[in-house]
Amino acid sequence: MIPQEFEYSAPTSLEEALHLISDGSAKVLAGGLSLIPLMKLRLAAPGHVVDLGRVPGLSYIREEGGKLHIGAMTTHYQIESSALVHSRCPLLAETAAHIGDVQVRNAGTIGGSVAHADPAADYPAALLALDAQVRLVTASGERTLPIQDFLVDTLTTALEPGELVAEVIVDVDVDGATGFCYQKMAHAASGFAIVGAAVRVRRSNGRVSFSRVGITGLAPKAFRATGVESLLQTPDDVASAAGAVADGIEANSDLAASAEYRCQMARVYTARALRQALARIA
Amino acid sequence: MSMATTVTKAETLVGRRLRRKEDPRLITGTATYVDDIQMPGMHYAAILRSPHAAARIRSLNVQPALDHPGVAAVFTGADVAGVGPVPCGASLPGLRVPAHSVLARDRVYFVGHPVAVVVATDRYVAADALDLIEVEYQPLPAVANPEKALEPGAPAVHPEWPDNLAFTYHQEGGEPDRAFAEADVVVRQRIISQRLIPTAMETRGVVADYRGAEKSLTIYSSTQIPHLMRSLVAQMLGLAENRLRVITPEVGGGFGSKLNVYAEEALMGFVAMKIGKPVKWIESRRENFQCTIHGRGHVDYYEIAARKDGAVLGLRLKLIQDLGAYHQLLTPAIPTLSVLMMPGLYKFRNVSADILGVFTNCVPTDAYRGAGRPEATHGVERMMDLLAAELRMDPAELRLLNFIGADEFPYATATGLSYDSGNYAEPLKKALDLVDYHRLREQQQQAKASGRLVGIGISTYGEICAFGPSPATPAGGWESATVKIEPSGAVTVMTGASPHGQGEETTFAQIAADELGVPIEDVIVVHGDTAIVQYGIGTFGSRGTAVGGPAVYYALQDLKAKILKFGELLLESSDVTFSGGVCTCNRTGKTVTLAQIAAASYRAMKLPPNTEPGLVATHFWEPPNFAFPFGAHIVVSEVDPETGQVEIKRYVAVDDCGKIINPLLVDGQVHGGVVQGLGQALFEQAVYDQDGQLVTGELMDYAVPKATMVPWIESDHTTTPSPVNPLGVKGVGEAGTIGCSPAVVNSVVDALGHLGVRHLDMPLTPEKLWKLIQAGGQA
Amino acid sequence: MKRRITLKINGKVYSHEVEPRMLLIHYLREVVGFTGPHIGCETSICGACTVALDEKIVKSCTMLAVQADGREVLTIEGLASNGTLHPVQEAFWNEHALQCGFCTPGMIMASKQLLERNPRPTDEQIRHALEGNLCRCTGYQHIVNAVRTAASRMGA
Amino acid sequence: MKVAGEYLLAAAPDRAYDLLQDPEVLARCMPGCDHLARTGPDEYEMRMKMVISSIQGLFAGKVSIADQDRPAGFRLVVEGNGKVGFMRGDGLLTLVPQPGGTEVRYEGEVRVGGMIAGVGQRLLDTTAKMIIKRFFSKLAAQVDGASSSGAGA
Repeated sequence: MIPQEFEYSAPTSLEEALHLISDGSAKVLAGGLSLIPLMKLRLAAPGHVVDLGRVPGLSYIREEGGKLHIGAMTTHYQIESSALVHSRCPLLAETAAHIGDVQVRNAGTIGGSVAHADPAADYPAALLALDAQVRLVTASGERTLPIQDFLVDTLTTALEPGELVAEVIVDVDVDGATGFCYQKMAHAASGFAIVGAAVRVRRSNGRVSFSRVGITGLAPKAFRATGVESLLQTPDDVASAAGAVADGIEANSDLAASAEYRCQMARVYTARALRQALARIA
Repeated sequence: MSMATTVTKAETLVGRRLRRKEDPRLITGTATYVDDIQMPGMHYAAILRSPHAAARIRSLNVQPALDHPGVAAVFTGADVAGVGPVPCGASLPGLRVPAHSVLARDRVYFVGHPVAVVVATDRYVAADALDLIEVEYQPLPAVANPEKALEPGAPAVHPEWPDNLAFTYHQEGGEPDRAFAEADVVVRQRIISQRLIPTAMETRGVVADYRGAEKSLTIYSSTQIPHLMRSLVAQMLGLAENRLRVITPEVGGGFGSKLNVYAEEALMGFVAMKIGKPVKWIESRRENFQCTIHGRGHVDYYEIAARKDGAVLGLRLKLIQDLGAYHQLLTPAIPTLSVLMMPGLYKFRNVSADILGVFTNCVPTDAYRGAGRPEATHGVERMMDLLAAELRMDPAELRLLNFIGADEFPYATATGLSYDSGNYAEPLKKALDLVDYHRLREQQQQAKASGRLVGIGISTYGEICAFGPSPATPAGGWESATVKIEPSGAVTVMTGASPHGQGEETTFAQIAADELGVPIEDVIVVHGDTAIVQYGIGTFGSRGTAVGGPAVYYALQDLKAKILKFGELLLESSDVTFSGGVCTCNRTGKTVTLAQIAAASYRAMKLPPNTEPGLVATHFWEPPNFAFPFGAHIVVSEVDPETGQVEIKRYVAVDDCGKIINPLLVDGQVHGGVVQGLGQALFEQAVYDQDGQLVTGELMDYAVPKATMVPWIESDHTTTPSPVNPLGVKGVGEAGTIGCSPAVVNSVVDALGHLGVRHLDMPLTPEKLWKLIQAGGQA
Repeated sequence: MKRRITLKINGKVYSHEVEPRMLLIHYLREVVGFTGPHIGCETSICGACTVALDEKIVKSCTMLAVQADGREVLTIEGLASNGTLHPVQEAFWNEHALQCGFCTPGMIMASKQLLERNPRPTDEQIRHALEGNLCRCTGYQHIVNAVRTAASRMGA
Repeated sequence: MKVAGEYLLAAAPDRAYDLLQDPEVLARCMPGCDHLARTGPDEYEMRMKMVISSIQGLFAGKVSIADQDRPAGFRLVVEGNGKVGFMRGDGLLTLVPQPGGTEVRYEGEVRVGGMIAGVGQRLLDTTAKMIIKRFFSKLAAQVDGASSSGAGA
């Protein structure tokens, strides 16, 4: 299992990287955990690989303007173990800790993960629940897209040729008043989410004053379950609200889980995540 | 040397929890597996494999690959016409044996069927060139399911046998028809033991090195059977057996999947002889899943006849074995082992079994950990639970009622075996005590009352192992050992059993060190090289220690007799004892050490009468019978009613494998075995789609248990020595696997019994259980 | 086109021209000769190829050698110092945490990483930390024992 | 793998039927199709470069149409062969007039083999659905771009 030959570039600045990918023919290598297995199986055979590993300034976690900014080359482990993420955005830390295994988290990056847009990846669920935005850059400019617009379909994003994921920006929950939880049913072999539910909730006067529910694994792309959010008026609504998570969804089906089962697991895991999130509110 | 030290018997090593002698090289990364071998001028081979389950090869153009820089040669089916067929070592009356060429000729029969081999200067070039070969296939209808293959009009796997039947086999004991006629109760069930992928962590690999001037070929192969491989591959290649040397370097797991001779071993030998350079082929994981044998693949129809007091009377089995497209070394023999062991530990005096061996367009099945016995145990243990449910008896009581009595050994079974020794109630009682069974049942009732799905599953198993007496084993069932004491007194044991992780370098050293009274550090155990080791059968069927061990023991006895003769000579006495590594004259107390004796034996200034110089002894030990370990496993499981996920709350295994040489290693075998059984019970399944595509083609889809997926295993033992060998050992390599799957399934059926569930087929995937729970809820 | 890479592996500097497509595992095993890390799958599941890159374990079959240029690699061969086994190696030996040994180098590297990050792990944390390493022989129980033992020894 | 669904085209059944059998239209709408040529009545040879994220496969194959029942429906068979595997889609297309145009219902089976079957199990279903969706959205765009009359209002 050996990749085909390719031309390799390891730019040492963002400008150089953007220039190298500007004609849209090169494939960007971040952590490599999505791309390299495909190349080994020869399902992917890019002629030119541009490795972002040596581009400085793409790996950071910082708080700015009430948001957390996370550089595209920040690894899952950095996110999982960051004190800043734990205190400001614990949902993201919890989600990162569920990805793959230790080795994968050490090498895999948030930018690589979102750009690959695997329908069963963990991050998108959390990013949807965190009202995340994805900042994209090209040689000539940049744009910022909400995560739900960035994710288009199975393995398909809004990335245009020549464009790169520069950073992911997420909301922060500074006061401990936001409950959070990521729960997933993992595929026994691959560890990918059969379904995963990432939620954030706040309470006020016995009512749920704020909720965000991001779901992965269920549909061709991760999505925000706004139906659940609107049904969740009080903590007692968890079961009925979670019951709506698959409404109108054309669910995925594979050997591990039929569409029907996936829908039901989405309901179960959404309810469990919501219950735990509510219980966690300080 | 003082008398006191010379007469003190050394502390025995047998029975102690010793850490292994083989580990230092393995924990430092310095062991040599096949892929670690590098040779000057070595070439690499890559194999083109069929993407179709059944197709005619319309055309094959290898020229573009040959033209690729760095490619030394490309061979196809036409080139290997002179290489003999991949051997089937099993014989059954009327067995149909398809011609099994090392490369496909004009037709392919399963996904992964080798079509061509590319040989290049490095593995990267070989992979590139492989993509350049042009093959035009004409796809043909395929059949991947053995029951579908038996239906009229099903696609014929081999056109010459349109019924897809490789063989039928009938075995009967007692009067089954009468037993069923007289029974108060008959319980029937269709039980599936699904196809499994053995998944040794090291895939297969071969390095072949041919020296033309000497006409000698060396094959390095990751195999469990180096000597058998030498004999069979020499035949395939038309080589004199003494011109072929097979070396088994470190082997990264086998579980039966390397108890075979595959196309690639002969193919690489052929390639090395053609190109005059060493060549290496390392199987990819994808190839391993597609082309290395699978295990199980049964559809069993069981019937059990009993009296209403619970006494079992008879057992009937119709066994449909999915053989795959070809016979590998033992393929057709595996289901016959299921038949032999179908009565389990019970007094079934009347049995009848029919096997239908069925061709499918899949990779062949063959021996996988347990090989036939897990299927049999799963069947009879499920049937006992079904009978218990039918009679509203406690499953433990039903078993205790029907066990063969401890006073009935040796026990002649209705399938023609003679069980060597046993006390079957003892491990079950011990396991019941360990879980505090009666309290556990009460707790279960409480849990169920509160809506929790808690189940208790019992399995008791008997295993045929220590393969085996030669008349019952295709290539001979003996094992050999040579023990050599060097002039310095250092001891080398050479065993024909070629272990691959079981730890016989340690257990055999324990035996040798005890017998000779030398420190274990002075003993090394050598195996896996046909040029060094006399001959051997190999390690499989839980025979390494149980057959290889006695061979070592008897070689040591021969050697001790010779040592004593030299002792008598040197001590000039006829009243000499050899103990603790020294010969002592019982009259004078004078001593002579083993090293002194060894030196004298080689120096040979003076020899005892009728005695050759040197201290070497070889023993080929023929076991008089199999050994039959047994045990009881109890599982407490809980099913999540919302998701169908099974959690194993407790796993208790009480195994009786006879005398234990190294309890640490036995525990390791039990744990590993149990987890493989658990893999079958809960997670693993090789899935072919209707067209014969293997859709669980990588470890991304085929779920081998991970550390987080398995429970803590509480392991204990009873000890019933085997009378068939001087060590009293039985064998434990497969026990865990055999005992496990029915215990797990019985526990889950028990958890869901109140919903009307009486049987579940493996693997118990969450969705399967969830659907049943849903249906039960509605019912 | 080949590319020169320079790495420090087990404390020594190595420099070679390699094809960009060469996988780090092949570089370590076949070019440099550290055959301790093994290849068990091609899909980044089994973990037999685990090595530490700048002190973080990675699956070297899912990384190009060129990606490791200029960085520091530790393989199982670099773990023992001056003939003294690392406590994790010693514990694997004492607790019989291996049988065929094929997964062992990766398993030891993963265990070592765990203890660096969490010196007193619970059994559950140990199992979780070893999720990226498959073992088909041991049933994991003795491995868990070994990591627990190594933890107490290293903490002592 | 079974696939089924429906798609609304803003064209009357007759026109939708024509579009669905027009080799030029099919070539434009089949994702990655860079060649489609008629080889016989209702038979076309085809070349496709399927690109999904980093994954790409070149397929050579054929498209054939059978059981023509104008304008109610027909059977469409698409076969492709490539290094990464092979596929065969066999489906029944039923055209149902609707107020907004024509509802094209499809129901069929996609079978895949080779590498994509062996390693792509987890993503096959969603990917097949995506490809069908892409086909119909391109077809819809064709209708919008080309038709002035259509099944208006």
